[in-house]
Amino acid sequence: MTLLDFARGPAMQIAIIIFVVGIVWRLVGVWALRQKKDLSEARQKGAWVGGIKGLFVHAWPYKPFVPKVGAQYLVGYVIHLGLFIVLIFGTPHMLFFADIVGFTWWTLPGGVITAVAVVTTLALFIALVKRLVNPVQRMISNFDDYATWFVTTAPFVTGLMTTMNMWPHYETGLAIHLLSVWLLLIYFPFGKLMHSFWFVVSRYTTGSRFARRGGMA
Amino acid sequence: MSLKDIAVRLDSGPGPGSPETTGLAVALLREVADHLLTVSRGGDRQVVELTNLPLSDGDVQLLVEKLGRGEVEARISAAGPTEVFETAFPGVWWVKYLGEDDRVITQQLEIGTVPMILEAHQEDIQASARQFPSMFDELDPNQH
Amino acid sequence: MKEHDLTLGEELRRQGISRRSFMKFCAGVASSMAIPAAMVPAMADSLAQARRQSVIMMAYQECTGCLESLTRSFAPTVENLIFNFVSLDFQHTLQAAAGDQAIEAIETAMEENWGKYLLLVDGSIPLKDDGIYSVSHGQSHLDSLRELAEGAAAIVSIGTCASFGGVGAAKPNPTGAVGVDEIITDKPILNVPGCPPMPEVMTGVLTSFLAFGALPEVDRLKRPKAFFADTIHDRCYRRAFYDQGKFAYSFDDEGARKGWCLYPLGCKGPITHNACATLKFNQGVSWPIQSGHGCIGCSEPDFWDKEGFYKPLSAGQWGTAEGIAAAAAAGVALGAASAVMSRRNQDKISGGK
Amino acid sequence: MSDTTVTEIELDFESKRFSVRKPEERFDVQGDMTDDERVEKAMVNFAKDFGRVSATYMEACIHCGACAHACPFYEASGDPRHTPIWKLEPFKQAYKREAGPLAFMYKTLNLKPKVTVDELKEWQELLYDTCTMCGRCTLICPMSIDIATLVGMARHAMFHAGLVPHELYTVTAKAQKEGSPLGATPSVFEDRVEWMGDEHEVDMHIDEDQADVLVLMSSIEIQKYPESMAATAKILNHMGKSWTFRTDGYEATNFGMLSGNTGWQKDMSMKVISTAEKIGAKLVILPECGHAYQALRWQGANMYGKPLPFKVQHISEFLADAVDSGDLKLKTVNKSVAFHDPCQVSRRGGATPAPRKVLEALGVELKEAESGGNMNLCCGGGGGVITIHRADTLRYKIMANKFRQLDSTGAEMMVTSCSNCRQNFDESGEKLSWGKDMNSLLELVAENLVEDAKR
Repeated sequence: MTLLDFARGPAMQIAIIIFVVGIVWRLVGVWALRQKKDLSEARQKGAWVGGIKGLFVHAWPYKPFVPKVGAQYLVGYVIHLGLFIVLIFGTPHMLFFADIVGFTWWTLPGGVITAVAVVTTLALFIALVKRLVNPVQRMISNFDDYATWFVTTAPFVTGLMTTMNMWPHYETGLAIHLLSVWLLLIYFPFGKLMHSFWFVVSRYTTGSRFARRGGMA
Repeated sequence: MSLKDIAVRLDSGPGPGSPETTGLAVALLREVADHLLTVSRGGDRQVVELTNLPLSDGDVQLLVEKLGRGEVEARISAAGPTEVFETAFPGVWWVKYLGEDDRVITQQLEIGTVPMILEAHQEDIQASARQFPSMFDELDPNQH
Repeated sequence: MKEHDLTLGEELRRQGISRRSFMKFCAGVASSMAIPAAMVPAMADSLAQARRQSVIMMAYQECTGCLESLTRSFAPTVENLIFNFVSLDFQHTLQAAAGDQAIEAIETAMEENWGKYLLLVDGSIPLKDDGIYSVSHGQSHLDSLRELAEGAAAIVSIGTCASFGGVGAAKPNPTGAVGVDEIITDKPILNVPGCPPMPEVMTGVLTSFLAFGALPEVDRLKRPKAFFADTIHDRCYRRAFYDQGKFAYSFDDEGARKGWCLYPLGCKGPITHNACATLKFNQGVSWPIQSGHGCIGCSEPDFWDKEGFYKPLSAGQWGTAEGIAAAAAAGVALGAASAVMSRRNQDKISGGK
Repeated sequence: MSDTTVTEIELDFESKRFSVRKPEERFDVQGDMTDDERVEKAMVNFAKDFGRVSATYMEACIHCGACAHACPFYEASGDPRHTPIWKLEPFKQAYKREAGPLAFMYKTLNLKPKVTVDELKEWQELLYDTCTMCGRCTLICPMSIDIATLVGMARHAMFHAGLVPHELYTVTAKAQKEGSPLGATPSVFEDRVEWMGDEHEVDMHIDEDQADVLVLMSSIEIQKYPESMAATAKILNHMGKSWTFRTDGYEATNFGMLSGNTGWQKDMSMKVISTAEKIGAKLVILPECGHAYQALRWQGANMYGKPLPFKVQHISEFLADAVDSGDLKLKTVNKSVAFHDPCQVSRRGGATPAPRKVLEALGVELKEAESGGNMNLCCGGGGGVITIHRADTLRYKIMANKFRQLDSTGAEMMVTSCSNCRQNFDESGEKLSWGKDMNSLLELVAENLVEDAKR
């Protein structure tokens, strides 16, 4: 069995299983905790509307905060959108998903994907440098933050190296790229990558809590 | 319904059979210019290999156009035919090695005084020098 | 045996073949092996000094497809120069002799050229049950190979079977078939994989063996780098479409008709090292991708067992829906268990208060 | 809980900030528990009220550090330790180790070490001195984490571990014992109500058996701004309401909540709730006090265990309703006004529009500060911070920012509706020579009643 066969076969299956088990475990583990009902009289009805609104209002900082954290948000968006574009609109990636969803979709030219990946990788490095240099971020960072950075950046770097044929052998490169993605999937449920789920839960929770009160969050 | 009823259209992209150029031709021309400079200063014969490159028809067309044709044209019959012509630039030769079945084995641009395939080689000259006198044996001695 | 004493140059002269013809042949080989054209004169000189080489070609667990392919370069072209020059002392399909006579021919060739002959092997060698699944003239091919290898100067494995086991070694590999280099470890071995291999590779390898007295430089799978350094994808004329994101998604769609990239249809070009894209088959007529079918990766080990020829390279094994459902169920169980533990802790705490 | 190591500190009547005097020697650790017991107590009391919501918040943080830039304390100090989420670090660690879904993993592999008593002691300053639970950090958080609520929960842990700052503990214990954190005992209250009645010639209703409206006061008002009582009485009388003060339930502040003792918080809330029930009140009016609104309006029912049988309104809400219904007619005040929103009433209470409605009725030109309203900068004195002398230096720095923000509006008059904010403005204003006064919205209304509008 070559490394590529391992990466495409058992490694992938193990990664997917850990990914699914971990995510469900963590979500259910929190969801199944007790929650006392808020007995105070609501100021207004339709807290859920506020919850839904909450999902979107925190997508960009409120005006007074833009000068302070706007750039940080921007870098965040580059990373997230880059990740999304490369993942969904890179042809090999689309074909990877097509295999399970059963249909194909429009993709972007390889050159565009490569450019997006390069920009995203740069943004990831900017984020890392900021984390290391900014006293606040450096203080509140722990192993998880750096591990998350690593498992997110690795697929970009290995993927770029594979498309640019920088490995001695393409198939080894492809295998390493796949393995780096499986590492991401395996780490996903146990670190802050889970924010891709928590952001919905947390924003909705705050949005709806403060919608019934009035005020702002 | 037979297979013939299925309409198949084959368009070709860049690559063999495509009228588009890939930029490779221009790069090759630059290489030739370099070699020409080397040879003009008394350097050795230089060869640019064309066969292994994914040249499109458009590329080949461009090369043919830009290089043009010069004074010499030759056809060599040795292990199948070989076609040679000098381009509009003296010292730049287009050499096409063909198999006995006329397929192209390899195509090269040679930069030098005479293409390798055209000149008579020392071994062959020696052999002919050895064999030449035997011609006299067959001739009538009276005529001497 | 006078013939054996002539150098190739002398032999050529005897046959009235001009140096010019020979130079042309060398230029052709150099081109196919990516040897710099500037080296052609030196290569020709050294080749002219070479003496007739004894070659023994053995067919083991094989289908004769490789031989079929090789004989395509035996056609009356410049390549036959080299094949005419080698002394093919044994090849049981091509020779007239059979049975005891054939065995005698091998033995004679071995004795006369001990330590000097080139051994060409075609087909895999079964190891299971002492190799009884492939036997000729009462001798297992395993024993035959060991015996012949001992006196060989070098071994060339022709085709994917001899190189990596090939179809014989495909799952479940009932005969325990392997390639030559898993049995013979103390001789220079060169693999010319492919199903079938490209005849030009054989020409190139023989020429280079004769000219330089050694096998050409090889990669980690013992394949001559001159032909196997690049992938099909690197040299593919459809590569531009891959870069542009233009693909064929089925064999009868717009993309397929326009000759776009076959990656989504399972083309293994990116992971397959071979020279098909530049040399093509059948005297340069065509090759699989030019005919509209993706590369199946036939010159790579275990290519039969790579999840099907039509599955895109980027596809993986998702596992079954049941497996994923079971994983989700396990997640629910773990999550619920941890929540129950937390709740119990809370009860204990507030009970204590 | 024993408090043998805590000594009572005298009240400080001279300062504009109404608190206890600066302790000569600090006793920031209460009780005589061992270190292990303290950690144990802290964890137990932190975990006790833990639910899905708090767990979600604990899980959601991505360590982006944005919250620092919304925090008045960090903005004033630039100290990374004042990053809001960092103030929860030991509790986040404890959550991951003890209560989260992956707790088992963290514990067996010891990935998150056990919290130590030294860490808790270190965090006392971060949880009490440098957080008013103003909730501005939630606004900037990309995950919308309600850090203020979590700080409240962390204070539960700290109180039970006996790790409350000396002054805050003193006033809290005083409140539990005497009914008021600042010496406004029932008899003091009664005296001062009568005094204000005489002084301002208003009818005071005290200890009526039945009334529709129960009016609460905070100790700060009783002791420092007694005119509030007169103003409230004047307005309610003017509107012809059936109302009363009650000596058995008048204190609006809830230091049980601020210090983190849920038991005491409940005691303090229940005193008011049962009084209101007893007199059949339909409405309880809260004075100009921010955290009182949080305690009764939003947490009262949860302390009570069922929905409250009466309505709870902040005085600004009551005034806004009265203005809206036409029960209250106001004279025009020809001034430009900047309004300082008390965090617990506006951003975290939801009553933001109420004072604006009242100011509109007063006909003033409202000059909104940059980042005002729901996004207002906290004055830095809430959440009990103003009582803690250790926090003074930083509080003045925050107030300097605050003054700049309000001054830049160019308004002639400063108004707020929280007496705790007000005393912070008064005291810091004196210290920093602000040269302006912070006015009470309630008093402004009372001064500008159109007397005969109703008759």
